[in-house]
Amino acid sequence: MSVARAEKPKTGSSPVDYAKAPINAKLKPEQKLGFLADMLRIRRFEQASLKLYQQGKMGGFLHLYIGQESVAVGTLALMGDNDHAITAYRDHGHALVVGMSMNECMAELLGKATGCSKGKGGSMHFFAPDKNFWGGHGIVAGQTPLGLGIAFALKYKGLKGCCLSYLGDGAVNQGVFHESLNLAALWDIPVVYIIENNQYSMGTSLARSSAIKSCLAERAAGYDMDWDIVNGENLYEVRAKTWEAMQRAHEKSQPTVLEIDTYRYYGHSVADANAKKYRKPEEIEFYKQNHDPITLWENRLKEEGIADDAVIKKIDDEAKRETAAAVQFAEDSPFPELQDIFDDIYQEVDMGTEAGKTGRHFFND
Amino acid sequence: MSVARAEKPKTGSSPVDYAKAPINAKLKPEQKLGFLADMLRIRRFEQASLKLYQQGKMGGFLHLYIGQESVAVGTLALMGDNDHAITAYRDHGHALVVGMSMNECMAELLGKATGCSKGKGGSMHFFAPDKNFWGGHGIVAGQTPLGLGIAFALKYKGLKGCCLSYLGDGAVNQGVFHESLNLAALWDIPVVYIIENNQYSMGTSLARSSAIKSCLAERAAGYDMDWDIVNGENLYEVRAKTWEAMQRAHEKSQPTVLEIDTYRYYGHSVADANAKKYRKPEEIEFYKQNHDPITLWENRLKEEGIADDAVIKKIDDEAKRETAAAVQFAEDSPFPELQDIFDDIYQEVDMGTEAGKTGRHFFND
Amino acid sequence: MPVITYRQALNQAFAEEIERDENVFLMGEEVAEYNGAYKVTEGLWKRFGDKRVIDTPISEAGFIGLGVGAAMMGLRPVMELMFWSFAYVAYDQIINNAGCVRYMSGGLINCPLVIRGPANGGTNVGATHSHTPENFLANTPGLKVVSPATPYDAKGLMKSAIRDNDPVCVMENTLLYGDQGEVPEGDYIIPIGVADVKREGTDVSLIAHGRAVLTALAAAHRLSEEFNISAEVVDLRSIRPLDEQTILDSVRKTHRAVLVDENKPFCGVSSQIASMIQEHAFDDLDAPVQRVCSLDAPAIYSPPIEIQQLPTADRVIQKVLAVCN
Amino acid sequence: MPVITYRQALNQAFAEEIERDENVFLMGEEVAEYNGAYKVTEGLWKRFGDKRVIDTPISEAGFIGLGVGAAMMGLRPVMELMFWSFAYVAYDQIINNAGCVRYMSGGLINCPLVIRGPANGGTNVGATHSHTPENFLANTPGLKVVSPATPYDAKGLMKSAIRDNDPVCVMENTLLYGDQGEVPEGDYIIPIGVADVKREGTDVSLIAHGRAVLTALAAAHRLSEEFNISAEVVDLRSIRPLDEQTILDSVRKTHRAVLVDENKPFCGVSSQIASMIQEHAFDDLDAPVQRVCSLDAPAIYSPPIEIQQLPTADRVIQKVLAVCN
Ligand SMILES: Cc1ncc(C[n+]2csc(CCOP(=O)(O)OP(=O)(O)O)c2C)c(N)n1
Ligand SMILES: Cc1ncc(C[n+]2csc(CCOP(=O)(O)OP(=O)(O)O)c2C)c(N)n1
Ligand SMILES: [Mg+2]
Ligand SMILES: [Mg+2]
Repeated sequence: MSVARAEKPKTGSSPVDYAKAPINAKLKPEQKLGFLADMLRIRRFEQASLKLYQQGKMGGFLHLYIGQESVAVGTLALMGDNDHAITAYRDHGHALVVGMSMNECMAELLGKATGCSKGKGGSMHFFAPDKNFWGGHGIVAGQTPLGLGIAFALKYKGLKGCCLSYLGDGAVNQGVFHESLNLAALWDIPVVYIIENNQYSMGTSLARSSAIKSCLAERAAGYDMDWDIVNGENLYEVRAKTWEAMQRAHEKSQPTVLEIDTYRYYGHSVADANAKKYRKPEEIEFYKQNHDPITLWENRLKEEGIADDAVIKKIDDEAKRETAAAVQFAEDSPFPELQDIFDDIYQEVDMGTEAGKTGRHFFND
Repeated sequence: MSVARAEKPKTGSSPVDYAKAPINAKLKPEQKLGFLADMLRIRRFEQASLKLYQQGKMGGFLHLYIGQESVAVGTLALMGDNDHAITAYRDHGHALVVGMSMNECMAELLGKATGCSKGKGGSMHFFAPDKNFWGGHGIVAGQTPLGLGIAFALKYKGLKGCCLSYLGDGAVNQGVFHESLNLAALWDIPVVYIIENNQYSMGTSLARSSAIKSCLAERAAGYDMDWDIVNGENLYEVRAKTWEAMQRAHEKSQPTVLEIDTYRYYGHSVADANAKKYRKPEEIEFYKQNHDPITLWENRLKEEGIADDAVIKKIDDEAKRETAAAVQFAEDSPFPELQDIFDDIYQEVDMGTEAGKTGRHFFND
Repeated sequence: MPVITYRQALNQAFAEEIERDENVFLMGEEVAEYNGAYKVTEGLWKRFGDKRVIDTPISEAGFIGLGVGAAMMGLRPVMELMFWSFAYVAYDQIINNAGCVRYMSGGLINCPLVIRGPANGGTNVGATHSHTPENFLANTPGLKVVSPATPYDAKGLMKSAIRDNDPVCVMENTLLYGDQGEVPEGDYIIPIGVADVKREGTDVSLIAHGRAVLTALAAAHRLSEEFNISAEVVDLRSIRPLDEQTILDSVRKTHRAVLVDENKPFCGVSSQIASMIQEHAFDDLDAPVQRVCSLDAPAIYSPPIEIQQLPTADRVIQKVLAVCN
Repeated sequence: MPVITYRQALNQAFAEEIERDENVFLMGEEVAEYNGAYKVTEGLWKRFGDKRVIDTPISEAGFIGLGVGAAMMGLRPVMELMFWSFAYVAYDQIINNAGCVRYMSGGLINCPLVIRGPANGGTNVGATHSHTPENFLANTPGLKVVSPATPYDAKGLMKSAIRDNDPVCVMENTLLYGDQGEVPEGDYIIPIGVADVKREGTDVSLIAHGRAVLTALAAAHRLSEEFNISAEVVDLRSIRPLDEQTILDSVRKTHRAVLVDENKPFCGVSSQIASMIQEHAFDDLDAPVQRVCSLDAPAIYSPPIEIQQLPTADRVIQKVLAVCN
């Protein structure tokens, strides 16, 4: 089913040339090259992290985003000062696009004290509140009401912004997402839910996990909420439709559900031994050959005469250099100390306030 | 808004004469009189229970069904041997229609050992598995996946039946209901969800609790599931549309969501001090005058020449007599003993099996 | 000092904190237009309007999660669960999001959230509506849990909870809402993590939280009247952080402890207290620490029986007599 | 006896029970076509087909609730939670429906349901994925909870759980799935509610459940080698019902107890055991009951640190030395 869909993406055949959409038309060449750079940074970062994982330098899960880069880049690059973002555990791409450094991210993967979460969160839990990025969450769909709350806070404070809240195609079947949709529509909360539909939840294809009419996003219709479906391999389309939703949030304080079709090349996590059992290797190859978002964007840049192979290579080399430096930084960084385990639990304790000193907070002897 | 809706019920204006639907056409006069009898039994039972509550003979909550009688009678009377039912805490009507005795129900309300749940469940927790009735559940929407499981079991066992699973208009916003809808549609489970839309969840009107397109049931469309909306004051329409859904379950093992418009005359529970604050007294009066399911059915029976005032009075007198006897029975019955508290927790313990005797099960000293 | 109800004391705390801090808002089912299922928020919606007092659909996971997200952004949501029993449909949001987000972000985030509502048996609302999850909540490093027994403590602890920069669970009690007590007008707080000796005594320490404190006080009164036994009553007030010092000081003075706890026994709060006392005051104990909990069954409906399911003064007295002979 | 893994032992239990009783089926995320996230159900879908081994969407509340409803109808669902941590999105279904429906129906209904999956830290999956809720589950009268530490116990307890007429929560452990041990082929059961003395000793009782039993055994070994201390290791195996007799017999023999428990300390299982021991064996104790729990913080990711967050043999030994001097 997924290959079938892939052969003619729902909206790929659309006559609209999204490049002409205002949000794209005004793009400067450097910006377009920047998108390429970010997609390449994600891919190189993750390829390096995969090596480290295979070398046994990481624990727990490693969920690779490779194949989906155009979604994070196409959507998050649209964020303004009052726009925020939150996602699930497949969060490396989002983290890098919002501006987190490869160093802090790679160090986090190795569980180092220099990591973005001081080695306490790991791959699934990257955060950068200073960059309006709220994680990085491990419980499927658990982040969806948080995104609602972030957007609620923007409205409460009278700020014109929104929260881009990402979830997977499997996550739509968690009840809390539906509760969030009803609340968002009922109260006109400026949240934009972005379903990154990579067609599988672990080893389960969309068809085996979800009863749908035309698509997952259409469930929003039951809440009288706007929704749209997006061809994720087309960076211009991703930007145009996401911006439309963000405008709706900014101007009318209304929510949207977007479903962006995409595909992951690797297993659900690196531990996924079945990555090529629940889907045919040919399917994966097919996507790499015909739907790779980076290749497609490179070709587009060439067509537009913005980049040639040399320029692209230069950008890629820079991504590789940055990655190598991050690996070095992470490897050289120290692990947390055992006593660090008790920091970052209660802010009042961390700050040494009166409240933090009153009564026993931890029950070790 | 609710009055507005009430003035022209969504489907009341429908030209269809549901009396001609096969499931109704074949009804014998005694059966039609039986429906009246059941509606009157519910009303008299609950009026008596209200008195007892006001006399302080009851604890906890008492959620009256008065005004909604046509829903329980119109739907549950269709149950065959392999059809089952489960509902929420507003369960007296359902209990009486499936054949539970007024005695065991009234005794339960008074917390007596002779109650259907031995005084352990109270008003919200009437059960009669021998009559395919699975309760009586206090957590909003918590029963919705149980109804799914009951229907799943029917399919698993190869029985041609369904589970009528009731919930309120406020309950649709609990996530577990949506998880249940997806599972029901994905796996073709013969469950019929019946939303008893009495337009309020406690003091919250539908408009303040739910973002909808045309109605709540329409949310089923997002799961590619059949749905319909029903005018609950018309017993024939309730029966016709419910039977259609049951047929779909029986013949195609497919689920349905029905939304039945109805109205409750009393507060959310008897403890609801605001029953006439969040809605105008005129609204309640309007319903009693123009939409009372019992009056409307009585008129219909008269039109059809099946009953006159004398017949109706006889039926009502019988309901009152049965109610009075039940009150007497309940009052005369003993309370449970304190040690009964520890029965009915583990079946293995109750049965005195080996498993029930092994290890400490209860941690009182 | 004015005498008001526990309910009014909470209401004052909300009103004062809403006025004090524009980031404070109340949210929950029926808290606004309906004035609260138990009238705890009475008049606040009229007074402060739609922005500060907000009715929700029946979507606990959704709106508690919303509160966590809003708190991460610096707001101070005060979320009502009509019953704490309903926390179980929002449990993931409470434990994993409110409780863990600070840790998983390495301290980049804090969550100044209050989740509050009644957690008690004894009102014949049945097993599903009578849960007392303070033991579970307090098991979670990252959450704080308080349980006021009096109007005075209710107002002071609620104000501390709202000003606290970490998530605080406030366990109220529908059986206490109508209780009267002296409560100062205006601002005062009771620090979280400080127990209160509600009655001084020398022969035995009765240690309790929430409504069980009143049961302990009733037992203490009868113990002195009828048995000439001087019982000290320690009100934990806060479960996490816990004032172990006050507990241990009391036990080292009386050498005997009877814990009164409306939790179910297995891993109830009193199991932690008993375990702690025997560990740190072993040589001071003249008798084993005793526990009086709710009888170990789901909450029964039958009114005359359920009242005996909760700890009673009689059961407390029996235990005390057993350890004081 | 054949030596197989804990994972294979469970797999055998499922296969044998599926064959024995047509009402038994397995359901959960990735249990069928994927063979289980941790391969515990490997080969069962191929062997028994779609009816008996069923993949679900990510809807724990929905499918656990479905299991409860199906169990009420007489089926024997064996529901997998990929991690017990995910129970928190289905908590209401587990506590209120599986746990209370029999009581609220006055015994008209019983619920022969098994809910199973791993509940452990130590695998660097972070705070939200490392919960060990056996203490909470066992707090609920109506639920049973078992926690096998060895392949032999895993198969025997799982078969008992599936045949039990009440809901049973089986707490497995991803760190144990690969452990090898002797397991008889074919049918045998281990009754729920019977502890097992995994090592005899005279000087101190180490009482544990799940993986902590192995930690206790490692500590016991070193205690005898390095310190000439004879430690007895009691494996609870079942948390509720609880074999208090075996615990007390051991403590009355050794006069000292150190409890090893991967729960977080506050109201962890060991708090209940400690409280129970001091209550019933007060005069037999030569030292306070000691507890070794997970360090009281959310599970940290950093691999070299998290391994120290769980109870270690070193920490057990320190406690033992402290009470055995
Ligand atoms: C509540 C819950 N259930 C199950 C899991 C285990 N799990 C983690 S990711 C995943 C699949 C999610 O798939 P999808 O939502 O499509 O996101 P993707 O991995 O494709 O990005 C599952 C089952 C979890 N983390 N949380
Ligand atoms: C999870 C949960 N949240 C809140 C409640 C409290 N409560 C009981 S009934 C009710 C209103 C439900 O309204 P609706 O679903 O329309 O059913 P109705 O009472 O109208 O029959 C509420 C909020 C509950 N029992 N369970
Ligand atoms: Mg996916
Ligand atoms: Mg309603």
